[in-house]
Amino acid sequence: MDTSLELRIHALMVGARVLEEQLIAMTRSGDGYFWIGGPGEEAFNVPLGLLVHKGEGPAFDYLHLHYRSSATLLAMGAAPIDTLRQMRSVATDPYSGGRNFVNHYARHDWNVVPVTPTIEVQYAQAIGTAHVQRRAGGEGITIVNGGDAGAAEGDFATSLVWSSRPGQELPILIVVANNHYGISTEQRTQWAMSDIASRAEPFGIRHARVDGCDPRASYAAIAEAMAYVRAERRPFCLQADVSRLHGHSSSTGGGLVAERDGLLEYEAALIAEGKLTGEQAAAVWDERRRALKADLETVRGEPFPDPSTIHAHTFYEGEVR
Amino acid sequence: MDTSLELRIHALMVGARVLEEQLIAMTRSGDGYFWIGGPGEEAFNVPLGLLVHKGEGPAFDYLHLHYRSSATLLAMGAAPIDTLRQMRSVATDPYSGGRNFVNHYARHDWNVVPVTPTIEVQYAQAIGTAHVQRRAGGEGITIVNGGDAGAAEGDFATSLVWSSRPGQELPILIVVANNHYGISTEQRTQWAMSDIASRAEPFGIRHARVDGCDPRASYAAIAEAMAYVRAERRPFCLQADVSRLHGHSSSTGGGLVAERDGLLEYEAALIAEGKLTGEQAAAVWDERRRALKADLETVRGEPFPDPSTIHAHTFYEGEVR
Amino acid sequence: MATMAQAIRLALHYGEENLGVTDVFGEDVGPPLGGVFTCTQGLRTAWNSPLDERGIVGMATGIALAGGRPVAEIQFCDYMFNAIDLLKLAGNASWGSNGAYHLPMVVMTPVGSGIHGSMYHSHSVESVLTHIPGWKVVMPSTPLDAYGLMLAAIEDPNPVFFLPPKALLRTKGEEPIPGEPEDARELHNRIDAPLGDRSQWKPDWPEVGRHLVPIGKAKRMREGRNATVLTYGRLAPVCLEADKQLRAEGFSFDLFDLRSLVPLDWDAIVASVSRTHRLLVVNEDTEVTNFGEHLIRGVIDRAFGELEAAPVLCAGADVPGIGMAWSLEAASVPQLPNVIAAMRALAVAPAREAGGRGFLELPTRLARYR
Amino acid sequence: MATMAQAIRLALHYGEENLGVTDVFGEDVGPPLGGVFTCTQGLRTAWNSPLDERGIVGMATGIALAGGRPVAEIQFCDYMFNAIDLLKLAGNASWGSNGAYHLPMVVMTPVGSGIHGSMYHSHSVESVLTHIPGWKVVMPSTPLDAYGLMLAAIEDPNPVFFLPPKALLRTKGEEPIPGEPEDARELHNRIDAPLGDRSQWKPDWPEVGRHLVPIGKAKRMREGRNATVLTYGRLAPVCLEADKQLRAEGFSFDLFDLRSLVPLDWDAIVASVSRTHRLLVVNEDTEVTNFGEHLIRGVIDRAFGELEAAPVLCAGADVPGIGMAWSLEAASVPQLPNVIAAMRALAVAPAREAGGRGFLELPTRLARYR
Ligand SMILES: Cc1ncc(C[n+]2csc(CCOP(=O)(O)OP(=O)(O)O)c2C)c(N)n1
Ligand SMILES: Cc1ncc(C[n+]2csc(CCOP(=O)(O)OP(=O)(O)O)c2C)c(N)n1
Ligand SMILES: [Mg+2]
Ligand SMILES: [Mg+2]
Repeated sequence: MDTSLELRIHALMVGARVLEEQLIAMTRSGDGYFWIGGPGEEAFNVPLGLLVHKGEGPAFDYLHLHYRSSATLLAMGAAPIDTLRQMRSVATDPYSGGRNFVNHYARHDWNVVPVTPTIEVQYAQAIGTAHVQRRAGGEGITIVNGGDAGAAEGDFATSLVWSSRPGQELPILIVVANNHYGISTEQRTQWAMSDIASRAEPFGIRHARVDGCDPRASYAAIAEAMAYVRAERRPFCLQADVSRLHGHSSSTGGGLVAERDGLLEYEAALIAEGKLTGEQAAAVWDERRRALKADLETVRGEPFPDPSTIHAHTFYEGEVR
Repeated sequence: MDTSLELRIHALMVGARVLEEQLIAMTRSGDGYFWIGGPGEEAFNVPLGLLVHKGEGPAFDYLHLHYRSSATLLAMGAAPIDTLRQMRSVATDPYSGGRNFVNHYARHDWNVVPVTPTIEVQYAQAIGTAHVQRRAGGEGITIVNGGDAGAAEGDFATSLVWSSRPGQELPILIVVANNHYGISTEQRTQWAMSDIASRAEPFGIRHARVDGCDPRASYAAIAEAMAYVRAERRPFCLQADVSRLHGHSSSTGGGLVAERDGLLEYEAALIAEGKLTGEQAAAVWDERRRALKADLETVRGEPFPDPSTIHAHTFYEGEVR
Repeated sequence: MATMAQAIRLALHYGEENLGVTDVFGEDVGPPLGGVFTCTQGLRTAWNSPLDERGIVGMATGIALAGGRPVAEIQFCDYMFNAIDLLKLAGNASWGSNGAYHLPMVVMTPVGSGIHGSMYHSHSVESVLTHIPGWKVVMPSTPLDAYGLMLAAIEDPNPVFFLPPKALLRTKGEEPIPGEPEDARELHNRIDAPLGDRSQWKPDWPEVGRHLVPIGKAKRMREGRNATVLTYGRLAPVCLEADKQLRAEGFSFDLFDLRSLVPLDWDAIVASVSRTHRLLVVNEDTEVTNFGEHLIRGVIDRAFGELEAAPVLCAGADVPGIGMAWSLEAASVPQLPNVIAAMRALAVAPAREAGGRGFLELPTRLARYR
Repeated sequence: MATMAQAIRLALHYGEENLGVTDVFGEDVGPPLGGVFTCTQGLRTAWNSPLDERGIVGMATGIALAGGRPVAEIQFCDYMFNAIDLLKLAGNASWGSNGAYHLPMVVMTPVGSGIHGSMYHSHSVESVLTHIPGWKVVMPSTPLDAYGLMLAAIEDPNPVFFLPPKALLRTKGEEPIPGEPEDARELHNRIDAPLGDRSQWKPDWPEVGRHLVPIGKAKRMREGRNATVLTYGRLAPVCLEADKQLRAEGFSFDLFDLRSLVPLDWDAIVASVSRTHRLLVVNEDTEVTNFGEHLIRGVIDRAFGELEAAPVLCAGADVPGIGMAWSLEAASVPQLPNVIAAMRALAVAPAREAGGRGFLELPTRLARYR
């Protein structure tokens, strides 16, 4: 991995972290009610976003993400201000028009399908986009991401069963972001295994586990898994062990918790390796923080949704695609 | 296994087969509308029924059966005439009072919980009786049985997840009766693996596969699995490869299909081993057929449910247990 | 004449060839069976899924998200209750993304009683499904309507439930599908899969034509004056027969097969009630929080002043299942005698007396008609 | 005074100690959290389940089948839609086995809007749940009723849905629970889990007493003459406030908190409508196939002649979700001004004119009250 990519990953991780911190601050300043997001997953989610084949339609990758995927969106090029808009529920929120929770993305031009408010259902939906891609051929794949606890829902098994049907194998990368908790419930109290991806084994689905707090290891693991899925048109199941740095959500306080911080580790490593100075790193943080502050001011000036639009799009009103 | 047990198994298998044939005939004689049942599963289901610790309450075994379990019920001592009653939907049907399909058993005094009309849900319910038994201690276990195709529902995974929680392992025998079909759909077109019980492996759940057309092998495998579950208070997953001798149900005709017949194989073996003569075997069949004919005459004289009872038991009317 | 199952098959064939249908799938939908009701025999894009309704609904959603046009079958509507969340999510994809996504998908699932389906296999689902916003809901009662509603459902950019009544799938209609061979035997020979080995079989499709039944338009089956009767599905032909028998007694009814439950044809309904001043709703779902109660409330909202007798719901008994024994099934879902009794009772109910509170309190519970 | 969350906790404690409750479980129900709404903190039998609602309902069913007495929590009612089949099966265990089995189980799940739950986390579920035969359905609007209904639910031999409104879980009541300490701080110190490390914490339970609210009895919150108002849950206190404000204008309402949706207290409802001759139903579920429509139909069945104006439903807009922005939430579920407007409009609607068809067609759609 060359240094420019390493620095780009660092900057994106910082941008994602700062964005999440801003969102949490907004729950306290009355700029939003509820926060849920991905601080602690940047080391995995940024590489994921960078490796996506971004575009519209089956030739590009479909993303079935979860509510901790902000870093993936930013790495794909999303504007942070749009996440602030969703947080404040203003009409300009491009993902849901102020209708959905923050970090619940939906972008048609990038194949980011609506992040679902219910846990794990994306694993049952992802087989559908992958099915279209299997038939289309090419290199487009489907990526589905969710948490460890949620894999207890039957939908995780559904993704394994349907993606490994003999002769009908699906080009799908099935990710489990294992932060070892579902809200307050520890994984080790509910799961017989520590590597949930190993559930793919009896299905003959290749699987791996990666340190999701290490962006370089994550980049390599994702690249390898994706290469396999793109070329072989077969499923791959990848567990990333990640952190949940601000706890579950604003409902559980949103304060910082004592877990590994992949971003700080990575930054320290880059500095130790001489690829970044302490000042340069600080500048990256500052710049992002400043930019976001300005963004927030912009967003504060934007209107809330007009109540008279309440019925809009109940049925599709756009052009039929 | 001593010869008397072998002969008992034979007689029970014949009784179950003859019962199922009678049920199929009843769809043609206007004595019932719909048949579904277990011809081809006797070699597994009779040993299962014989090995059950039969009784009421958590000290005894709970049975979450499927609609092919007639032989298990007969082996436990059920009267064949009661199945004819359910087939004809008469008011005397002790399992559902003429309300449910044939072979949908429910017997409180034997811990046979209601057979569900939907596939696989019993796997999600069985964890509950097993949970009570885990807490109760003793030797009572839960047995859940269903088909191969149905294991694609998330409920199969639910049974694996919930029965292997660290420190909360459940005394449950999870059976998959693999007849290689779901209605018309071949297992090999939908499943990456031929041994569905191997899905238990990543959960650290012991598992095995047995020739469910061989009653002696089945008896041994069930006995071993049960001994483990009873003593260790841990789950065990067992796949039995069985036949579906009259196809899926009366909806697909109910005619005999060309598959292995474990009963005929077993009978031939017993004769070859000198444990049974051809005449003795024929007599067993005759006796069962004759008895069933008489039973059918009795049932034909019994009344259909009174329509005025339609609301009865919507809410519980009995004594609170 | 085609049966309803054949009509659906022809519609799906038309959809594959002309409307961009990419996938017709579900349990036993592909070869060799072609559906437990034969609705999908011989279709080019039909395939068998795993036995997993959540996977089926999820797969359909994903296909539609990726620009495909799926028709997913849930083998019996009774198996859909483990996937209501996924259906709700499909229904809110457009609204929730503020219009960024839309899901042109059809979920086809046979509904209702009348085939000895017993306790659990006899559900009506319209009360649950009409309560899921973002979905359209259609239910045919004739083969031609099945054909036309399926074409309309496929063309619709929204998710649509297509709900053929189980009990009518094998019945023939009175109007031909455009392009259907005149001889029913010929149709049978050309498009019904043979018994026995089917591995070499291919259907010989007739050239069927474009015929859409617009979603949202009710069909007035009979014109009459004693009351407006709203029904759909299995009970549409039952109500027709009841009307026929009651005409012999001098009554007549303005009889509607709604066909489309979401959206509703309120114009037609209100116009009729404003003429007959009486309303009967006939369906077979259980009576508590029943879609027919929505119809009654909708009429009250729009035309309460027009009602000269209490509007009546004739629906299924509020019991947890349909008994297997025919004596029980007949006692829990409306049958012809119940419908006749309800129609007659409404027709003869005295109009409310001037100035008083003298409305006849009509017994609307099914049990009371027995 | 206890909050509703504390009241539920006290009831579950009473249930564990006196009514044979064996398991209180669900996602995050056990230590350390004791429920996302704190309803299950410190309970002896509380435990954390995997994140699997089908497993939770199945587990509860199995426990009840084996003679246990479970209270299962679905964390938000919004997560229950993947398990409707299992709920239906629980509801038909007694009927389907002709009385051999019965399932004494409680499913507790917080319902409704009002906590900024956004698109999917704000569901009302009574329209779906009242349509599942074999279940009783209760919904408290005060802590004391929550206590008494939970005790009754636990004692009931049937499956019971216990549906506390999300928005009311943190509110206090006006009537104490028998045995509750007088000082709210004392109660807090004794039974609320501390912040921070809880591993050594044990609650110091007060000696609470037996207080049952019989299932099937509505509570008349206010007596009045202009109309009968039926409501429940989050909107009960809203209706109370509306009544209070309208009394200043000279109106008064016969206001009922139904508390029990299945079975219904028809006697009380019909008696009231026979006195006021007008009916308003207020709830927040979406308006198509809404449980309130069942209430209206039920009154029509029993007392149509008593109605001197069209019965009115004030309910949630028929949209696929509740908008996150408050401007949207307020536009899709009834708020105090909508309720006041509906009550006033009904009170002033002219009685139908003698002999004519002059009923006022009341606008009942929420949108029209804005
Ligand atoms: C079907 C469903 N059940 C429960 C919830 C409530 N809930 C939201 S997040 C969460 C925990 C998820 O844990 P995990 O899958 O490990 O993901 P994480 O939040 O840890 O990233 C729960 C229980 C939900 N949103 N949907
Ligand atoms: C939830 C549900 N889906 C579908 C069905 C319809 N159905 C009944 S049996 C069956 C096939 C079951 O196959 P398998 O699980 O292998 O059991 P088998 O019948 O082969 O013993 C199907 C699809 C059902 N009853 N329930
Ligand atoms: Mg987690
Ligand atoms: Mg099978």
